[in-house]
Amino acid sequence: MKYLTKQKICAQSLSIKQSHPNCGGLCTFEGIVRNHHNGKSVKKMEYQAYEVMAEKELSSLIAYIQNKWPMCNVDLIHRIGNLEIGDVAVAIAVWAPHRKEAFQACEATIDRLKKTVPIWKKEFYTDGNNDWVICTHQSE
Amino acid sequence: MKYLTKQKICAQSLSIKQSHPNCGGLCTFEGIVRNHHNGKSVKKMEYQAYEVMAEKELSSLIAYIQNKWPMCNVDLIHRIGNLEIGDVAVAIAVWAPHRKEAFQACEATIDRLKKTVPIWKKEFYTDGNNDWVICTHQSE
Amino acid sequence: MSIKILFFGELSESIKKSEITLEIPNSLSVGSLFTNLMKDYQSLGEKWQNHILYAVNHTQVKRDFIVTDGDEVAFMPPMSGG
Amino acid sequence: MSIKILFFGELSESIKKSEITLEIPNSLSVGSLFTNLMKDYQSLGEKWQNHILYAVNHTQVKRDFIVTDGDEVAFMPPMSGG
Repeated sequence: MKYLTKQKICAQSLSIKQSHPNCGGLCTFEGIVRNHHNGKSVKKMEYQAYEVMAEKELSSLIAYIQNKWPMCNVDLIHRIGNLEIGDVAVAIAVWAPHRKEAFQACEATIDRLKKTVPIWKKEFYTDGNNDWVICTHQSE
Repeated sequence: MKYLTKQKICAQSLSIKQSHPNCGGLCTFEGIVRNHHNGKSVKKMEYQAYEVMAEKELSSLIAYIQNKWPMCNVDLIHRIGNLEIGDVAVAIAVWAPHRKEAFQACEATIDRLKKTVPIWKKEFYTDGNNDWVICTHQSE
Repeated sequence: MSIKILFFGELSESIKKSEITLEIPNSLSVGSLFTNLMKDYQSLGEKWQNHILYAVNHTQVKRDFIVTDGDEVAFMPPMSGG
Repeated sequence: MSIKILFFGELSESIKKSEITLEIPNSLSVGSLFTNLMKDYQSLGEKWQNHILYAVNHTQVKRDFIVTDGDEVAFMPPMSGG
């Protein structure tokens, strides 16, 4: 597995692999398991992936973003398995010569990831119930 | 000094101080010394601050952003003194319940910082010359 | 011909299967394959009919895509990663 | 009255001063103070005339802001942090 992992992740672990002396800006995004969703109190999450396809789509996603913002360098990692509140589910890092492109490309990466990468998550609530998240692909 | 430092900085050192269990997104920005500017080859940079006022303006900046995006939590640090290529000059971290606000508030923070915080930088070029950066406040 | 079929997320959980291998006599579309398979799970089939995503050999396809021998077909709820 | 004046960035470097204390007989605006101080540096004064930023006691002010005894005045090139 290259872009998927069952280990704890953070954006910093992407950063330290990279050095881009022509880049003046690094924008990172971490999607973090939060303690509430749609008014329900969340205890933990389970992330499931269609692993082979997800790896392929994550690789395509990076290529897509770097093609659209040719000066950018993109790296990312997505965690699967069981996550607790505060755990990072996805970390994205975008280096760019100028900051505007770094922000744009980083936000586009997470927006597109949510639509194209076959990963599903199930929320476990503090009341003992659980539910698969049905994503409307609004800002969330 | 609270928001200014002469030590090496990174966004991760902001992150680890913070825990926001209601926040699903963390957007960070690092402004990094790059090896070129306006076609010139840069060797190193010197950052000078009007320290007392800069601390006050950085504190006001955080208050301004958190007032405009009330769900966001903002932290930042700005380095002054002598910086090498690849060194982080400024690191900003914004936690938010939803990612859109995290990106917006983080970008607004660096945009406004460049206009309101009394810090100046001087570039030292590989050809031996040096110049104070005159900021046009375009995307850079 | 032999088709491997994968189910994911809520769909997999509902039908209590994550993977089956199917022998089918004729070529058919992934959409028809889904409708046929869901005959035993009518309410579930109706729920997912318009939301299900199809992949063949790790690439997303439309519901009229025709499967061939040895294909790996996946029936996927809308993605919710990130 | 006594006014402390700070210079920053290229401005400080050009006039080779980062801080002076000035005794002035009458109140005057930060803009006039700058013009007076720049008399010995005419080309520099003209270069910065329309770009300089003024702060009094750590708060940015407009060029017509009147200084009073004990104020800390700063003459600042456009900021370039970040």
